[in-house]
Amino acid sequence: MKRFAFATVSTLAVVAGSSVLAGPQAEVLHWWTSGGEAKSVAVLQEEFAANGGSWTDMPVAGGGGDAAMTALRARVLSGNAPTAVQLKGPAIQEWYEEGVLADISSVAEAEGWADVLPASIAGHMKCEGTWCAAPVNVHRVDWIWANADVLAANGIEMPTTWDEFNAAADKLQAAGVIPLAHGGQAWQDATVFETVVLGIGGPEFFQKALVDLDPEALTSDTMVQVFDQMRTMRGYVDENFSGRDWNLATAMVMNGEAAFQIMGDWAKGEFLAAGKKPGEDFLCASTPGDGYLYNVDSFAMFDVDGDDKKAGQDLLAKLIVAPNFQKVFNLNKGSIPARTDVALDDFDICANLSAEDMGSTSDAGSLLPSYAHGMALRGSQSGAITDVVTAHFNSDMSSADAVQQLAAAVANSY
Amino acid sequence: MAPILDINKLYKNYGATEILKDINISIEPGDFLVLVGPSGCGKSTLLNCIAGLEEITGGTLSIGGNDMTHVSPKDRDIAMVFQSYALYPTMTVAKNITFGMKVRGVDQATQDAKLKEVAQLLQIEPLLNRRPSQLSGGQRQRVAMGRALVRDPKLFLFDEPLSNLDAKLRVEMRTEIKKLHQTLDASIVYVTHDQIEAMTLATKIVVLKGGVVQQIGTPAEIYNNPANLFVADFMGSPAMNLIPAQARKNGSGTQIAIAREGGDLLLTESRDLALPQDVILGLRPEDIAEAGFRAGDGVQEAECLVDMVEPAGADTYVVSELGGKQVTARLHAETSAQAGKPLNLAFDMSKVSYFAKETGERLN
Amino acid sequence: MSEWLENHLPKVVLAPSFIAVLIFVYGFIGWTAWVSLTRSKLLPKYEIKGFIQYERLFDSPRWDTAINNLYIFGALFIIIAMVLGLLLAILLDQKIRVEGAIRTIYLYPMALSMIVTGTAWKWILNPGLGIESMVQGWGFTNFEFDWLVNPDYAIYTIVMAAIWQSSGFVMALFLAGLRSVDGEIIKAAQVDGIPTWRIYTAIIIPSMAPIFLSAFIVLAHLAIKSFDLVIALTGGGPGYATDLPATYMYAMAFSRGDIGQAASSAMIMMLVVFAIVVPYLYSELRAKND
Amino acid sequence: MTDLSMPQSQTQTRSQSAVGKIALRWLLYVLLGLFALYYLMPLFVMLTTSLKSLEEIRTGSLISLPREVSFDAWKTAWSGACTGIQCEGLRPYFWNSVLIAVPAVAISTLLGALNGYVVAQWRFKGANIIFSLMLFGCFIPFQVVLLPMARLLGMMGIAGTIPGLIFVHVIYGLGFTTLFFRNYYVTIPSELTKAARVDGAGFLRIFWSIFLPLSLPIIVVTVIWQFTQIWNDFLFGVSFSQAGTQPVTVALNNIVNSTTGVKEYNVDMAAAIIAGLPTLLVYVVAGKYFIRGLTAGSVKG
Repeated sequence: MKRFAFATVSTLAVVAGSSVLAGPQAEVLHWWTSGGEAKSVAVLQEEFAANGGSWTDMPVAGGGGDAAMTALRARVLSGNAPTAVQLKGPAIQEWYEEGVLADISSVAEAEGWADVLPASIAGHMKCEGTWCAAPVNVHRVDWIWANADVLAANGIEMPTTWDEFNAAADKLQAAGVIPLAHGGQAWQDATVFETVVLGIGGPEFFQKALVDLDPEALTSDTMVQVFDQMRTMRGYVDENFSGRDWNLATAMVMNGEAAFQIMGDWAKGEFLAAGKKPGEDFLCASTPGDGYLYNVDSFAMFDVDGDDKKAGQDLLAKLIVAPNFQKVFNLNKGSIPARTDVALDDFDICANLSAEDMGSTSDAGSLLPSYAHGMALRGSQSGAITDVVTAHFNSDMSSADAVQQLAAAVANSY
Repeated sequence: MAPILDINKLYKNYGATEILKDINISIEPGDFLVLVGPSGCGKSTLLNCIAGLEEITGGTLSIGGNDMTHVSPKDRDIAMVFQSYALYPTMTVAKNITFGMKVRGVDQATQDAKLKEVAQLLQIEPLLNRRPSQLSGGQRQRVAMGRALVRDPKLFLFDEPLSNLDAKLRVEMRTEIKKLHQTLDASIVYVTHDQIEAMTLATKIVVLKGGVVQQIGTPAEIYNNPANLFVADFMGSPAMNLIPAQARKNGSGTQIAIAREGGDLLLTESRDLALPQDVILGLRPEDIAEAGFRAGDGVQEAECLVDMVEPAGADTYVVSELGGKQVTARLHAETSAQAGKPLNLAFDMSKVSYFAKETGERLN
Repeated sequence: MSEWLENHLPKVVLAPSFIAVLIFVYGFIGWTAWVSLTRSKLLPKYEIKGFIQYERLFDSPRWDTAINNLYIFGALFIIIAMVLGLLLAILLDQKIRVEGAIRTIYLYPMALSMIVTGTAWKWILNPGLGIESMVQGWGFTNFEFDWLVNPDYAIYTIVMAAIWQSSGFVMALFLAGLRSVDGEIIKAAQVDGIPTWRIYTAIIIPSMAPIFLSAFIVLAHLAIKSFDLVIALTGGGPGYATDLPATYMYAMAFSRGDIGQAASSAMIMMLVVFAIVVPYLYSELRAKND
Repeated sequence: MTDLSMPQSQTQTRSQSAVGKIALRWLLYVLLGLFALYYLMPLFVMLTTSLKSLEEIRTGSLISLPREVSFDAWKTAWSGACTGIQCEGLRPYFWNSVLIAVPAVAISTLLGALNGYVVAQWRFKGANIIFSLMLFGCFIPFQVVLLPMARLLGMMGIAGTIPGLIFVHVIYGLGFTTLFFRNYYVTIPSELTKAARVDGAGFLRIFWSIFLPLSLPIIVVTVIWQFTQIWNDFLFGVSFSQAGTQPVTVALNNIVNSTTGVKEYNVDMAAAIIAGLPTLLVYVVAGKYFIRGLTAGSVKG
């Protein structure tokens, strides 16, 4: 009886929900809820609607996508997967291995994605040779942002080495400015950590330590130095940092409370959304050292029933990679287009710098996936590393201990 | 006429525990059957079985000639009054009384008529619009009875209905129940642990102990000829004197010797009884009198040492130690008995019950 | 047929709930136990691989922290909430004029989810925005209250907020208990000239033993299930200093894609719950069976 | 003489103790007041902040009263705040929560009442075991059930729907509702049931006519408890909903975690209060009955 009643009600709900129209449909699960991000999604939604699609927004904010991933798992298990999901890095392949992703090769081939996407990025979008995700953008993670006025007032240049950074920070601290705006959330700790690894260890070391998880690299003296630098930087952070959202840290740089922030270029979206000008109000530079850490946002399409939904997926995939969207979206989001054939004239200097560096590092072999943003490793491994990094940063653990724990945690994460 | 209630080889178990064993009871219409016994004897369980509130494990049960063994309570044509009255707390007195009729779909006019009739009979008309919480104990009792009476059932069941009342009210209600029984000529099964209630109300008594029937009989039978030591001890107040004694065949009769300080008390049983050597002699206090105040065939006198004198208004009880027991005699109020002094007592041997020492069963 | 139905109706009525509980509680516990023996990652797999997940769990320093936090949090939370609840109940039991209003004030936190009040708490406890800056603003510049961001003390802020949320409910339980103590006993004690505090310690409180048990069980189960609280207040941070088993399990299952690990931690949590609840259930049903 | 001095000394000590008593009384009220402040602080902060302008929040103190009361933040939170790309505020989600909570509370309370009635008054063999098995269900950490539940909801075809969420809340509310009613009904003498059975009433009739009218105090307790639990739930809400069925707590979380450059604390706080208003109201209005009901039922065990 109860079952029956529920079944009736839910049938009604389904009927009511699907009776609208039979055009392309997409329910999009994402966690882009902050200012610049939300604007960017709105762009996609408008374009989708302009092409006759009906977009159902399913934002789940919080925890850097944790809550969204909870919802995603529940929905996939219940056989009620969303049409498209913001998903990236090896997670795409992991979901593919579970057999729940849809194949969008037909769109990709028709649109010639292979010709316009850099090989390393295309690699992330493919699962066993078929296309299973559509890239939206390329974020650079190893950025350092600064308030131009604050630097000028204190006579400081953008640092090019970590020693310079430390010297500048000491000076700022003495002047009563918070040197480093930071939010004490595990992934933000990890973001800073990976830029320090790249800066101190160099691209090769980064590859060994955070991509290949080579135990030797993880326990090396270089890694000890990295943790030493982290300890130093802990001293440059104000005492209220714990649990702060990244965009609030960005706001601190914007209003001159703090001088620097180490954060991916989505931070630029916040600067821009607040009407700040790159090069004038705020400065951007890659964090000290060589290399380029990328974080590619993408949408994966899940297996769904219904032609209208499948049509929605194809349309969505097509629009996402199309030049127009890539341009407009990334102007809002702060990142650069994933496809290489988009003219960057409208983009600011930071974006142009990013595009330039992407080309050069790609040639030099130092274009590397970000570990902190789930591009390099699977969840359990990157999580294990983050646990140690954040524990070290938030306590008085010695660097030597941290290195030991790092190796142990990685070994325990398989 | 068919028996109104017929219980045949009834058994009741809770898991492995036997609560009731081989119960066989039959009563005629108009009978007032009292189930009596100490707490835990199974009398309430038996009543619940009759009501159908408990499933029976074995045997059969019929009411008014119809087999009711597996019939649900509502179809047994019974009414029941509970110890706690079990009045429905949210309903008024009137609703409490008519609830059963309402459930059975009796039309409103009949309900009203019946209610009026019963309320008049029990003198509870002023209470009809009150709730149970606004009633005194005695009033609640009346309402509970009203709820049963209004049903006009084949059989009334009462589960210790008077035990929550104070002593005076209890006696009053007892009389009323008896009157009701006589006016309505109803068939009643009544559970109590109070043997006086049993004696005053019953036309038939069942004494229960440990789930086994000890004796069934009229109050007089139970009182005068208890079937065993348990019944003898349980029924009657003060209790029957139960005195260990030695029986010796002696010509025409039997000599009964009761040990006491300063030489055995010797009595003669002149009835022709085959008694074993060790017996328990049972004699009610009123069958021991002061010498000279009792005459008859079996009366024998003997001198006993008085240990204690208890005046009780109409009577005076005198206690003397015989056979290692405190033996009570019920004397007239003007007796000259004095504690510590000897007194001549008259034993009415024609009223004596004998019980086997080992089994406790009655011998005569 | 209707006879059968009439006789079996109680069972028929209970059956759907019972079946639902069998499936949705015990079936799922069984499912979790099974998955804890597999190497499930992103989604559950059903191939048994032994106790590897438990070995990993016990090797994990983060789990150690989570369990230690549960001890600290659980012990402090339960004890303080009980003591405070009892104290408040006794204070309120002194024929207070505005009892209704005060009671409501003490009780209302129970009505609100930590998702709702978390932001306010975060604010109050934040050294730069809340109490610390406020007191410093009054001129006490040396005043420090930075527990929220101090990994060694952050767990105590969780305790504070948890007590804030639940002690009013405990107060209500105890108040109900105080009101149900037989008034004649208290009168007798007063006539005997026993001081009020002795009446409480020697007569009233001991007679409320069942309420202590109820309160303990409610609080213990809240402590073990605490999740919203940590997420809203610290997100488990700083670092993972305020992780609790529930948040650990959640992180493993949903942000790490390590479902096997999550299942093993869930099983350990279940064992803890079991150890607390079963004796309670036993005593509960024992007492009522008579 | 002695006759006179005795009462005099007595009055003296009496007045001394009276002074002490008054002092104690004051102390009592001060204590109670301080605790009240502790409990009210977060609500106070939320309320005042929600009424301030952003400018005032930045410059003013945490506990200062708003200089200018403005309800803009409330309006925004109710119907204008953005989550993702939609800017509808809490309103649609608020109604979702109502649609979930009201039936779920009603169904779980009714089932709990029936179950409690069976377990307490119609004991059959194994009833106690069934009851304790159900009770244990209260204590299961909900994270454990998310994944298998998702699977089963999918199989039943109610994943992501409001009936699905109602179903989940009913299932995991049963343990507590059954416990409440069982503990309450256990205190009602079984003779009442017996009397009604002899009167000819059946299982449901007895429940309906006799037990339900008696149950008001425990119904209040159960409804308050269940409503609070269900309304405040976040975990099930975030896991088993889809676009269009998300409850207010999920929306609140989205709003609080969505920022447009500047964090609008006043909107966050207003949204938080709106999300908590129904449960708050229930406690304030029915709190008295809650305590009374606790005395009547669950505590006695």
